[in-house]
Amino acid sequence: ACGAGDPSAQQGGEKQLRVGITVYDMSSFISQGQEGMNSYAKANNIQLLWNSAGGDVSAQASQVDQLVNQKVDAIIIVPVQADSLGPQMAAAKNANIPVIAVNTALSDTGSLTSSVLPDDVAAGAQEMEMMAKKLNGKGNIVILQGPLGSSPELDRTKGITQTLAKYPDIKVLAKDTANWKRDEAVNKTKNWLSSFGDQLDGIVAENDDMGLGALQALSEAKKPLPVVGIDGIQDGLDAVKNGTFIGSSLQHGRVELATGLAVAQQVAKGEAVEKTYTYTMPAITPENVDEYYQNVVSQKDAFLQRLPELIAKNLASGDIANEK
Amino acid sequence: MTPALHLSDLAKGFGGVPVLRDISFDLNGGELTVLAGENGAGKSTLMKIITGQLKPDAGEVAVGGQPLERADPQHARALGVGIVPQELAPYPDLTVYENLFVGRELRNRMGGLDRREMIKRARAMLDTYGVDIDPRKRIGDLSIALVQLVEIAKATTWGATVLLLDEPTSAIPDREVERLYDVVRTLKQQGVAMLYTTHRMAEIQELADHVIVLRDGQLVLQAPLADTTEDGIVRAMIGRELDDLFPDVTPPREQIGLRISGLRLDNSGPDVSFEVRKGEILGLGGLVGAGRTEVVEAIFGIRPSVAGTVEVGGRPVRRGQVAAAIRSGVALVPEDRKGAGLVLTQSVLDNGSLPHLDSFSALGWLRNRKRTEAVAEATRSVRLKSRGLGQLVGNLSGGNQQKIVLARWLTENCSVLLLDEPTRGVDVGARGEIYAIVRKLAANGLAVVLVSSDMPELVGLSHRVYVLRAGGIAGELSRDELDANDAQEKIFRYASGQEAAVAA
Amino acid sequence: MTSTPTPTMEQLQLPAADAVPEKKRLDRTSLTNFAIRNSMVLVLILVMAYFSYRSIRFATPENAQTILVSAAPFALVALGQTFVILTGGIDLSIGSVIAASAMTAASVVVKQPDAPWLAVIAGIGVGLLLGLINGLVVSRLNVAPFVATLGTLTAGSGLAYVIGHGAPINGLPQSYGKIANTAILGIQIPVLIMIVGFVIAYLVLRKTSFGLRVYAVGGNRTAAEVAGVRTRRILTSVYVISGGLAGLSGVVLSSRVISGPPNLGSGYELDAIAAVVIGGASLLGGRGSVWGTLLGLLLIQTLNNGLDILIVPAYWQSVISGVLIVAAVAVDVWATKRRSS
Amino acid sequence: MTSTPTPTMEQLQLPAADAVPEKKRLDRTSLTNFAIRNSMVLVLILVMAYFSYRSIRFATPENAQTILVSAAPFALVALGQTFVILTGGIDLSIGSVIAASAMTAASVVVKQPDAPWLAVIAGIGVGLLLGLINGLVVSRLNVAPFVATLGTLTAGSGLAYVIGHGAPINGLPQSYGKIANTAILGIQIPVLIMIVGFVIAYLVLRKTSFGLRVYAVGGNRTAAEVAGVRTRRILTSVYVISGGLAGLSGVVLSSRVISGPPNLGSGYELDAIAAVVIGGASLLGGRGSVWGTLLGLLLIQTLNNGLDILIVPAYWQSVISGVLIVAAVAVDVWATKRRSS
Ligand SMILES: Nc1ncnc2c1ncn2[C@@H]1O[C@H](COP(=O)(O)OP(=O)(O)OP(=O)(O)O)[C@@H](O)[C@H]1O
Ligand SMILES: Nc1ncnc2c1ncn2[C@@H]1O[C@H](COP(=O)(O)OP(=O)(O)OP(=O)(O)O)[C@@H](O)[C@H]1O
Ligand SMILES: [Mg+2]
Ligand SMILES: [Mg+2]
Repeated sequence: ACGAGDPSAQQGGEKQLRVGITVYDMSSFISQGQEGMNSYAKANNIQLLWNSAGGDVSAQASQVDQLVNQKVDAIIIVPVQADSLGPQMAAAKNANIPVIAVNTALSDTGSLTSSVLPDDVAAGAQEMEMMAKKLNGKGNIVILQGPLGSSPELDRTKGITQTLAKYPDIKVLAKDTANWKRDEAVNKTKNWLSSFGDQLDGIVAENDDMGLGALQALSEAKKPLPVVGIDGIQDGLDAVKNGTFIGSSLQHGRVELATGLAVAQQVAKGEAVEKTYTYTMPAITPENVDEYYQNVVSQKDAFLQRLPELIAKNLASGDIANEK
Repeated sequence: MTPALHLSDLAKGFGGVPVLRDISFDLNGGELTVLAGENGAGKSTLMKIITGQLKPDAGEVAVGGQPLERADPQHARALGVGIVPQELAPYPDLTVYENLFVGRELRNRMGGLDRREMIKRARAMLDTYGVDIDPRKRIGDLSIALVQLVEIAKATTWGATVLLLDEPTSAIPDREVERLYDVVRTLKQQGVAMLYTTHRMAEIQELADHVIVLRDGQLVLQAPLADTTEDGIVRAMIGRELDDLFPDVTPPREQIGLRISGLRLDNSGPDVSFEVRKGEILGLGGLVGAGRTEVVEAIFGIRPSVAGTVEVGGRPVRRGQVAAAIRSGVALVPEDRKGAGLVLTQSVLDNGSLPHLDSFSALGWLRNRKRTEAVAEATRSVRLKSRGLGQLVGNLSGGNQQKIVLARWLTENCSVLLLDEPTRGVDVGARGEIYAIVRKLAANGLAVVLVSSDMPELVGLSHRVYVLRAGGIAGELSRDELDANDAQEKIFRYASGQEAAVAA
Repeated sequence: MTSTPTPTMEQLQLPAADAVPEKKRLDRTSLTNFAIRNSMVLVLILVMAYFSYRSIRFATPENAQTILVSAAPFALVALGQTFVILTGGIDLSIGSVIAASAMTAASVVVKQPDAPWLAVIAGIGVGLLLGLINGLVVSRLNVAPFVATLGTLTAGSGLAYVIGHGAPINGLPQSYGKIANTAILGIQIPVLIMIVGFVIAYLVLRKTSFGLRVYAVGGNRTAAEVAGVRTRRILTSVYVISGGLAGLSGVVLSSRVISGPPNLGSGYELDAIAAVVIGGASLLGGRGSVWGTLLGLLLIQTLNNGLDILIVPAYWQSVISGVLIVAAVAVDVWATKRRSS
Repeated sequence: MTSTPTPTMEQLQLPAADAVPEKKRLDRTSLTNFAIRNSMVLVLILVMAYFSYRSIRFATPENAQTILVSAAPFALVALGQTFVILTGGIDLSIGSVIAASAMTAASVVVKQPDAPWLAVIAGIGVGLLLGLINGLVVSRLNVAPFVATLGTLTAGSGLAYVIGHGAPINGLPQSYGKIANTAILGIQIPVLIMIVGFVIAYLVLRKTSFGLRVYAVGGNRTAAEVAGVRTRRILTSVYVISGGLAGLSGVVLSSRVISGPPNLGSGYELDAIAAVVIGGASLLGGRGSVWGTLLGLLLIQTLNNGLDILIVPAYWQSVISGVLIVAAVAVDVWATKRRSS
C-alpha cells in the first residue's frame, strides 16, 4: 500500500477522476482506510492525491488550499478537528470542488457536499451496554478516554454516559485520557489499580489499543477484570477471541474510507448523494468475531478484492457498515 | 643532531589576509627561545599551528625529526608538544585535579580512575608552584591567576619534549613568576625545548637563550640573547624607538573622587576603607588571592557585599548595582577579559559601544555614525590593531582584546576608573600608550584605582599604593616611597605579612 | 598591512583598498556571513528547482501564497524564538502558548461575536502574560530556560483544556475567520503580518540598542552585565516578545480554521527552533539573524508543501525532510568553514 | 539540611580522610554537590509525603513497583541523554529511535516467534545504528546536535512507519511479552534493567577515564583536544550510548504492550531531557550526574503516579506538574546559590 506515489503531472491519457484526500494523521485506522480506498480507486480508475496533516489543523487547512489550487475533482477530508476549516471549504466551494467529510463531522455544512460518519455515540453506548451486561448492572468501572476534545472521544463518552444513566448501580470511579495509546493506558491503569485496589470491576476503553494497555496492566497486577474496547483492530479481535475482551465494535477503516471515496466519485460524476451516510459499528462478540477476523486480518486481501462491489451494494442498500 | 622542533616556510592567513609569512626556525632541546612581537604579530597563531590546532596554508612542522602531517592536536601531543595557552581553557565544572589529569588519567589495578592518587600527585604538582589550594576544588571557582598556575602545572608535568608557553606569566604576580622560572630552568636541564611568549622585557633577560621577533607575521629578528639588546628587541618589534614608558606625574586635586568606607565582602572578613582623590591614581598591590579583584568588583557592584558605603563625587552609590555604578560614572576594566570583559561573538564596534549605548542612540534607535566615530577614536587612542571595526572581537589577538576592554570606556566621560590588571598581555608599545592615557585621564580629574601584579607598572604609575593582604589593607606607600629604590621590596614585605600592618 | 596603523583605514568598518586589495570592499565577517547565507540560499533554490521540475503545480502564484500562508504562524513563533535563542535561551512553551491564546480568543469571540478585536487582544494578552512568566522565572529565579519553558509548556497545555473545559470551543462566528482569510491587495492578512513581523524584527535586532544588547547578553552575559546592560530586563523581554508573537500566532491560527482546538500548535516549538538553528543561529546564544530564520523557515515549509504536491506518502516525507535538513545544514557548516579558512 | 554530610555520602565521592586534614572531610565542591542533591531530595520527599498523606494507596510496595516499572523505559533514555548532555549536546531523536527499534523488534518477532532474543538484538541494533548516525553527523560533519538529532527524529519517525508499512504491527506472540512481564525475585525485569543501567552509568561516569573525558569534552572541547582526548570518538560514543539505550527502551516498551505502534515513545525526548536538567545538569555541558538524573526522573514519575492516584483530571495534572517542576528547580537553584556563597 505504500509504493511511491506516481507524480500527477506526468499522467496523461484518458479522463481520470482526481480526488484529493487529507487525513488527520497516518494512524492504523487511516492506513487500513488507505488500503480500502486504493482498492476502490483501482477498480474505478480514480487517481488519489494523499496528504496527511500530522495532527495539525493548520497543516490540514494548507493541504485543502493546495488541493483547491490543484483543481482536483473532489476533496475528501478526514478532519483533525471537528468544526474547523470553514474558510478552506468555502474556497473549495467557490472553485466548484465538492468536499466530503469522512470519519469526523465538519460543522460548515453549507460548503460540505456530503459526509460519511461513524456513529461514535452509538459505539460508546454499545460498549457500555456490553460492560453493563457483564457486570449485571452493578459495579465500579474506570473509563479510558481518547484525546480530550477530539470528536470521537466526545461522542463515545457521550454514548457511554447515556447508557450509564440506565444503570444507576454502576459507578464511574475515574475517567481520563490515555490519548488512544497502549503505553499510556498501561501506566494510567496501573496507577488506578494502585488507587482503587479491589474495588474495581471493569474497564471501559474508548478504543482497542487503550483496552489492550489496560489488559497488560491487569496481567502485571494479576487481576483479571473485564475490558471492552472499540475499533476491532487485529489485537483487539484476538482479545475478543481469547476472551480477555468481553467485546468490541468494528470500525472498519477499509469500508468506511472506501465508502467516502465512492460518495466522492458519485458527486464528481454529478450523481445525487445523500447529505450524510452513517456508519453504525457492528458489535463484535465472541460469537461473531471469527467472521470479522477474516475480513480484517486473515483474509483481508480477498476482502479488498470484493470491496468495490461491496461498497456499491452497500450504498444502494443504505447499510454502509455491512460486510457480507 | 635533529632539532627538537623544526619549522620551515610556514604561512597562514585568515580569510585571505596573511598572518604569518615564511617562518622558519629550529628549537633545540634544553634551550629556551623567547618569541616576541607586538599584539597581533602572529605569535599565538604560530603556536596553534605547532600544536595542530590550526592548519598552516604552507610550510611544515617537524617535531624531533617527525613531520606533523595534519592539523591534529592529538598527533602533535603524541609527538611531545605541550602548550600553556594564552587564552586559558579550563574545564570549569571539573575539579583542579581532574583538570590536571584529563587525557592522562591515573588508573588503579582494576582499570578504574585512581582518584586518590591523582589528588596526591596534583597536590605535589601544585606545590611546585607554591599554590596551596585543595585539588578537589572546582576550578571555575578559582581566580584567574590560580587557573593560570594550574594550566602551567598541567603543561609542565607530563613530559613534553617541546613546550610552548604563550604568555604564561600574564596574570600571575612576581612571587609565582619566580617559581615558574625555577621550573623552566629545571625543564631546560631535562632537555626540553621551549618557545616562550612574553611582553615582559625582564623576562627575556632572565630566561632566554635565543630571541625571535615577529612583526606582522614575518620573522624580523633571530639571534642568541647575548647578541641582542633590549632596545634592539623593542625596535625590531615595533619598528621604532620606544618612548619613556611612564609619563610625568600630575599632582592630584583636593576633592575626593571615590570614597569607600567599611566595605565588607562577607561577614567574617576584614573591611576596607579608602579614598581616592580626583586626579589620583591609587595602586592596589598584593599577592595572588589578596582580594584586590574582589574589592574592585564589589565597588563596581558585580560582586555582592554585606556592608559599607561607596561614594562617588560625594554621592552614595547603591551597593551591588552595576547600572547604578555606571550611571554615577564608575567604569571597570575587569581582570578576566574573556569571561567578564568582552562579547567575543560581537564586533569591535559593538563591544566598544556597549557600555554607553544609550548615548549612541535616540529613543533606542542606534545612531551608527556617532557610534562609529566614537569607537574609532577610542580604539585609535590605544593603537588597536584590527581589520576594522567590523572584525569579531573573538578573532583578535589577546593583547588587542585587552585594548578594547579599556578603550570602550573612553568613549564617554566617566569619573571613576577601576582598572584590574589593565595591561595584561599588552605589548610594550601599546603599554606606553595606555599609561599615557591613564595619566591623562587622571590629569583630567578622574579618580583611578589600579590593581596590578606588574610591579614596575604599579610603582611607576601610581600616586599612592595600598598593599592588600587577606582582603584587608596591610600597608601604604606614598609617591616618595614609591620613588625610593626599595619600593618593590617594601610592597612585597607588606603583602607577605613580614611588615606589621599600618593603619590605613 | 603596514606595521604602523594609519588611523583612518584601521578604524573604520571597511579597510582601504590597499589593505586587502583583492577583496576590495568586503571585510571578512560580512564576507563569511555572505557565504553562510549563500550556501543556504543555494540549497533552497535547488529544492525549489527540483519541485518545479517535478510538478507544474509547484511554481504557481497560488501555491506560493499557500506556502506563505501556512508559513505565517510558524514565522511568527520562529521570530520570537530568534530573540530567545540569541540570548542563549530556548522557548519550548510556544506550542501551549498558541493553544492557550487560541482558546482564550475563541472563548472571547464566542461571547462577543461582534467585537473580534477583543478576542485578538485577549489572545495576544495571554501570550504576553505566559511569556512574562517565562521571562521572570528565567531572569529572576535563574531557572534554566529549558526547564522554565518546559514547565510552561506542560502547564499551558493543561490550561488550554481548562479554558475549554476539556473540549474545543465550537461555534465561532464566521466573521472571526475574516481576520486570517481576507486578502489585502491580493495578499492574505497572515502573510502581511508575517512580512511586517520580519521587517520589524530585522530593524529591532539590527538598528536598535535593544537588539545589540540582546546579542550581547547571549554572547556573554557577565560581560554585558559589566558593561551596564540590564541583562535581566533583556532576558525578560525576549520571552515576552516570544510569548506575544506566539499569542498572535494562536489568534491567526484559530481564525484561519475558525475554531479553538486545545491542542493547536502542539509541536510547533521544535519546528520553530529548527528554523532558527537551520538559519545558522547558535543555541549557545549571540549568533543568529532574522534573515537566517527566514531561510530556515522557507526550507522547512517548501519541503512540506513540495512533498505533499508530489504525493509522497507522509512517512516518506518525514524521512526525506529529516535527511534533507541535516544535509542542508551540513553543507552550510562545511561551506562556512571552507570560506573562513 | 545540615552542612556536615553523612560519611556514607562522602565515601562515594571522596578520597581518604588524610588528604586534606585542615578542611576536615569536605571541600567546597562536594559540599555544593551535596547541597544541590539535598534540596532536590527534599522536594522529592515532600512530594511523596504529601501523596502518602492524601492516599493510603500511595506508599505501598505494589505502587512503588508500579512507579518503577513505568519509570524504567524513561530511565534508560534519560541515562543515555545524561551522557549526551554532559558533552554539551542534546539527543532529540530518542522518541523516534524508540519507535523504530520497537517496530523492528516487533517485525522480527512476528517472523521468528520462537526466538524473542533475536528481536531484542535487532531492536537494540537499530538504536545503536541510529545513534551512530547521530554521533557521526555531530562529530564528523559538525552539525549542531539539535539539528542533527532533530533530523533523525523526523526521519526516524517516518522510518518507523515504513517498517510497519504505515500501520502498527499487531499479533505479536504472547511470549514476547514475557521479557517485560517476568519478575525475578519479585522485581520486574524492566526495573532490574533500570537498576543495572543506573549502576553501570554511575560507574562509567565516575570511575573510568572515559567518563572523565565525557565531562572534559563538555567542559571545553578545545582543551580536551589539546590534552590528547579523541573528542570525536567521545562525541560519537555518547550518541551511540544514547541510541542503544533508546533501542533497549523501545524493546522493553514494545514487550510491555506486546505490539509495535509506530508512534511509541513520541515525546519521550522532552521528558528525558527534563529529568536530566531537573537533576542539575547544564545544557552547556560539563555538569550533571547520574544521581541527579535519578532524582529528576523520580520527581516526574512520582508526580505522574501520585496525581493519577488522587484522580486529578489529566489537564489539571499538566498544570500542576508543570508548575511544581519549575518550582522544584527554582528552589534547587536558590539553595545551590545560597550555599555556594
Ligand atoms: N580565527 C581568526 N580569524 C581571523 N583572524 C584571526 C583569527 N585568529 C587570529 N586572527 C588574527 O591574526 C593576527 C595574529 O593573532 P595572534 O593571536 O597570533 O597574535 P599574537 O601575536 O598572539 O598577539 P598577542 O600578543 O596580542 O597575543 C591578529 O591580527 C588576529 O586578529
Ligand atoms: N595561592 C593561593 N592559595 C589559596 N587560595 C588562593 C590563592 N590565591 C588565591 N586564592 C583565592 O583567591 C581569592 C581571591 O582572588 P582574587 O582574584 O580576588 O585576588 P586578587 O588579589 O585580585 O588576585 P589577582 O592577583 O589574581 O588579581 C582568595 O579569596 C583565595 O580564596
Ligand atoms: Mg597571543
Ligand atoms: Mg585579581
